[in-house]
Amino acid sequence: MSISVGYYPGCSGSGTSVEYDKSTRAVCKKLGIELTEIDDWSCCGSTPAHTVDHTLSAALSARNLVLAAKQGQEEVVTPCPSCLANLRTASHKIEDEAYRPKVEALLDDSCESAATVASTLQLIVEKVGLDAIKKAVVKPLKDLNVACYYGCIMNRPPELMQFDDPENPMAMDKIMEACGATVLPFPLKVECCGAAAGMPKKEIVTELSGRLLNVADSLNTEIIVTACPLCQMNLDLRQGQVNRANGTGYDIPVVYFTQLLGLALGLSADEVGLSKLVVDPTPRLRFAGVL
Amino acid sequence: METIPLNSPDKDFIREVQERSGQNVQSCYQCGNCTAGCPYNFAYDVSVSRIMRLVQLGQREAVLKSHSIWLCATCQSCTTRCPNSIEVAKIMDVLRHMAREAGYATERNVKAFGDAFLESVEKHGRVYELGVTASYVKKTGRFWTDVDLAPAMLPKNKLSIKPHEIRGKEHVAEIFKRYRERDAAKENR
Amino acid sequence: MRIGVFVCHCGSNIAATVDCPAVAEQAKNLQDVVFTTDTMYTCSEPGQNEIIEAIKEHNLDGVVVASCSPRMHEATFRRALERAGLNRYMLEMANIREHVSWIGKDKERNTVKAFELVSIAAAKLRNNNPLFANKFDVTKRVLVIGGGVAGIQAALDCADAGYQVVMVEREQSIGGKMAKIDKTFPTVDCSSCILGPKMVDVAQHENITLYAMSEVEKIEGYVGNFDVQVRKKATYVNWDDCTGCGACMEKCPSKKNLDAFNEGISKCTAINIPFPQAIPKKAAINPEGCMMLKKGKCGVCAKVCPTKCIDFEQKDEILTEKVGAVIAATGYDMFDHSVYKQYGAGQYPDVITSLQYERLMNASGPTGGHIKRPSDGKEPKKVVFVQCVGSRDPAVGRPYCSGFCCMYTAKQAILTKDHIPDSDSYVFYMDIRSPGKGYDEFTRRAQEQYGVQYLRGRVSMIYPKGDHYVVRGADTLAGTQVEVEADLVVLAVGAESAKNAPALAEKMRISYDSYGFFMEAHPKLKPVETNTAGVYLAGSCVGPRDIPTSVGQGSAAAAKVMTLFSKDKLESDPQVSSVNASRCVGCLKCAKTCPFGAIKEVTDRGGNVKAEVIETVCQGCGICTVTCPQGAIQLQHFTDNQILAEVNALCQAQLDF
Amino acid sequence: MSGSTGLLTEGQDLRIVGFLCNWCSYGGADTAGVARFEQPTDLRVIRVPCSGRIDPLFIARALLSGADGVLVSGCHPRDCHYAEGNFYARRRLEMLKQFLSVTGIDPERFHYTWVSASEGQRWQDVVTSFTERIRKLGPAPKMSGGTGYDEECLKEIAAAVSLGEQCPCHKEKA
Repeated sequence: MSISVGYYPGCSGSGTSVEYDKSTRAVCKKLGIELTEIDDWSCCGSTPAHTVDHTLSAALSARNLVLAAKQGQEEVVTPCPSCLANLRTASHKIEDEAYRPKVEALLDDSCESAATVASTLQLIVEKVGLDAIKKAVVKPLKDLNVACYYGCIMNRPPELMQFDDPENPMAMDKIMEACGATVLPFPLKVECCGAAAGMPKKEIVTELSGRLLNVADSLNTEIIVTACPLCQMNLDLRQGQVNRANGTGYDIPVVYFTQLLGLALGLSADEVGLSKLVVDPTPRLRFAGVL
Repeated sequence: METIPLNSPDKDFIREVQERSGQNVQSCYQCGNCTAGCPYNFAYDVSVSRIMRLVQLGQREAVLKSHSIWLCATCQSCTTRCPNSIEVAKIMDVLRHMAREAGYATERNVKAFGDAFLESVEKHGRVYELGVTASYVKKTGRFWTDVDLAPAMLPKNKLSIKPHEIRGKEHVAEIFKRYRERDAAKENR
Repeated sequence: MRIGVFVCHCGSNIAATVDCPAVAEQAKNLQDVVFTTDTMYTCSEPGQNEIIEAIKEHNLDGVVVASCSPRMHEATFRRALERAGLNRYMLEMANIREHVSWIGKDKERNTVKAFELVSIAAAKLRNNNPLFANKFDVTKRVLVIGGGVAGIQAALDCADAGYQVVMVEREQSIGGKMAKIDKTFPTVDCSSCILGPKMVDVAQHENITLYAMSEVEKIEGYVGNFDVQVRKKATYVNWDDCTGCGACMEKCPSKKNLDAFNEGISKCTAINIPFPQAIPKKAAINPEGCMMLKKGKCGVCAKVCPTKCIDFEQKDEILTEKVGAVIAATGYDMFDHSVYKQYGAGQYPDVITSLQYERLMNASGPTGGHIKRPSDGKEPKKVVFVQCVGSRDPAVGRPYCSGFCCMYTAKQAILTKDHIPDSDSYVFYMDIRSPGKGYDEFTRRAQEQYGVQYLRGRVSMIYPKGDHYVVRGADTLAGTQVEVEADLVVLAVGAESAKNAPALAEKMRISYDSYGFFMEAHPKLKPVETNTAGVYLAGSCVGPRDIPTSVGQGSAAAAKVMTLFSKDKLESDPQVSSVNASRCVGCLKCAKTCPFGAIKEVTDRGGNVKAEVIETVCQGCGICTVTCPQGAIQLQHFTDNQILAEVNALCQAQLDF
Repeated sequence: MSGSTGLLTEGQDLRIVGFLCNWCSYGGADTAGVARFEQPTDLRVIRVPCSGRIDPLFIARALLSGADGVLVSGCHPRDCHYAEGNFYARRRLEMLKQFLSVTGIDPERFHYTWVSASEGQRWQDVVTSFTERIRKLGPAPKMSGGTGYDEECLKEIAAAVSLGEQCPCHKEKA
């Protein structure tokens, strides 16, 4: 099987979530997916852009979809749900003939042909498929209790995202099961972690991420699996802040699903960038025999 | 508490919110589901269902001066669970736009972070995370905000010291320029 | 011909947006129109008298009334014509209210449209002929579909009036939802104590034939003469001999079947009697759980049965019944809350439905009336009730209010306190809807005397944490979010139309709405009648109804049937097809297309094959008229000439402009 | 018919003829009226007992003698008051739609649909969108001469309609 799509890594992929980018590329290669990075891609505008103006946000995102189409890509995937939400919203807006001229005016370019967008998670679940993953697993994640945390915008709003269930998404759960892990019924799969409030309003993140860690801990979660750079950062990098703010002592590793999937597929700890994580997952992974 | 004069609702305000969001605010029957599911409610001064009510009543000032509209992170819980399928998060977004235009920014830090972020995009084409932090600190003077993260962060070598400059950064900058010109033109009209 | 035109103002309903005097004035120019006027309320007594007087004074032989929909008042004005000595079919109506004044605001356009509708009506009227009804016999037996409280009431009333009743019940026992309920609001009296005797009456009444575990397969015929096929489903028990002793249930080794009567919160044996007061009290085998039927091994029940009534070879049986009227009382089903993933999608053991909770509270239920959590059998101390689950929620396709949930929730909260005095109850509601007699006082009592905490707001999410559930909702009166840790959550699930209700409606040839509820003939004035003569409705098959309303409607439907049966002969509608034998070539295409078998083949004196309409069987659809290549068979009152006259009046009018 | 009503000064309505079955669609139109669902005024309704009573010739006659559009509506398939009248209607009307262009009439001027007695909202949508469509097409071109319709074409339509069970639509009934 050979799948070839355009790739939009997103800004955090070369910064705070460099391990997500790295493991995503490695896993895709292993699964026979050819990712072609959009040449000269730019920022989607993220949350700040759409809180300022919807057309500005659409134009910043649309630039990349138009660029991808010019480079011969019909479909683009991105690992980051925030980029995904912005790119999909833009895609929606430029399909609307009444709205498109507004975007084109800012872009100073035609949006007639633009690539479509999906998440790498969707690509892996739908195009590669769980059976193929099961077959490709060489190091099953036996004896590992994981909780999958999707974050608030991977599947919402459902009309826009058109993927998985908005209240009880199962894509990562199924991938982790296919890798042999024990997936815990984590009830706060789509509750918000505090998103980008970390810098301007830290107390929001310590409260919301605190709730997530609290419930994960009550289920005896060994590793939290995520698909979002911002969620991962809030739960991992800010876990210390959460503990200090709430007087807790959580020590739960928070990894990207691509990292665990990569390990199960036989990639090395280095190839999936394990060392970039703040809460070190290696003791648990060693104990479970994955490393 | 203030008495809301019902004889003089700001109908233009109601209409503007509806037009810009594409949502019919009158279909809200105040069940409170948005408030019930809002993760940010604890930090709000006005709960989201009350924001919806105040919009229905045409209370422009009370809405645009609320802190809540700045604290909403567009997590879409409200939109996803609204029994009347109102895109509440989109309305919150629109209210933020209107507050910005009207010169209200009750959450200075949130606005400063957004501004710093977009300035970085405008300048480099992509976000330069260290640059955003520096610019945000400069705008707010909150140097100590995340200093406790440094010991965990720095050894991981994640933040690049230099921005990623893209070839098309001029194009990105022009998008911003045309956006500002468009808005200026609208105001002059 | 001499035609009179009466333009109704309907108060301001029509006159506000139609210039009625102008319409009347213009109508004077129409061919054969000799008298026109506009009146305030044509349907009122003076209005009708005006028509009668005008007929006499101006020697009219046809009348056009421009007013509301003919579906509303055609019968009224036809009677007026008859009082004036005219044939009732010499009336035509122009619907200038529902089709004009109520749907457009432009008075000028409305006035033109109203006038044109009048001219269409006049053009048709000029082609009308007097028609006369025939008489036919009535079978004075009634079919009652559904044995819930509405059906039971209807059946008993008809039976007591001396008519034969055939009752068909889908489940193993009659009793419906009411049989599952513990207590009723607002009197808190025992449901089975008040329903039980009525169920026994059904079983014992000499005029009632009860088919339980049966469904209506097919209904043919027409008012007074319906042919009904009933499918009696295989129970694998010969009910003539079964005494309901229950010996089979004691010995059946297959004990892990979902107990449908207990709403799935307990298990039962494969051969089962659903509850002690069941009517009929007969055992039936669930083929999905029976080892003998599945694998051919076991047969314990057959060995222990003292009357030897087990029959593993039993098959479904089709019975036929002749009846003159049908009462549909098929009730409702509970909304399936598994679409609410944020409430656990039915996967959390202690998040249960209100009907499951009834079974938990019921002394004849699986816990003997002790409220225990399904997960661990512990007594819950904090119970949260969530209202409007599947009601008033357009996002799940249920925008309507189910009507009775507010009341049963208040009742359940009160009973919870009675059962567990040291418990706390919380009710999340949107609005308290309690407009019945003593109803609002009851909900106040729940709050004031029983200390039930009412919270105005929806619940966004329920999730398990440790051994309890976090319920996160809103209290919009406090203006903020609230959270309760609950031991048990009861979802007040709404009502939806009974499974397969649309299919049954199609068999009865009645209409149903987009939710599958049956349509009444008029929502205000004909609440238990349908548009199909001889078919009546009772209870929640029309929409959510509480017990007193269902019982009232059961009696109302029975009264309608008794009115129908009070006549020995019924008048047939003369708007039926009629064959012009001289044009008929005997191809009999009409007979092939007729859905009712109303056309028979005859041979005339010359030995030629001709079609002939059986007038009492013809329902007046007119399919044959379109099919006939010769135009020989014409539906009376809707002939080709009449309809074409309308088309011409409308289209050629424009050529004249 | 006598001449002008003299009531309308300008912006005359288009001529749209509706054939509605008594039990479902006429009821649906009534429901829309009771609910005050505002609609364009161009439509005039002719009530028939069943959509199965509608002879395609009625529609052809209307279109050939000056109607700008014809709208037919009956009960939803399987929900016919007369059990199967609308199945016959569907076959005949679909056939008519295919053959209208032969007569030189734009088939867009004819539309058939299903509206139940409870669907007032749907009726409003149907009337509004069909009227919009006809307004876009504009008034029908005037037929010249005689009765205004072409006897030959009508015969062709009649022949097609009488295909009966050979017609592919007929199978749907089963």
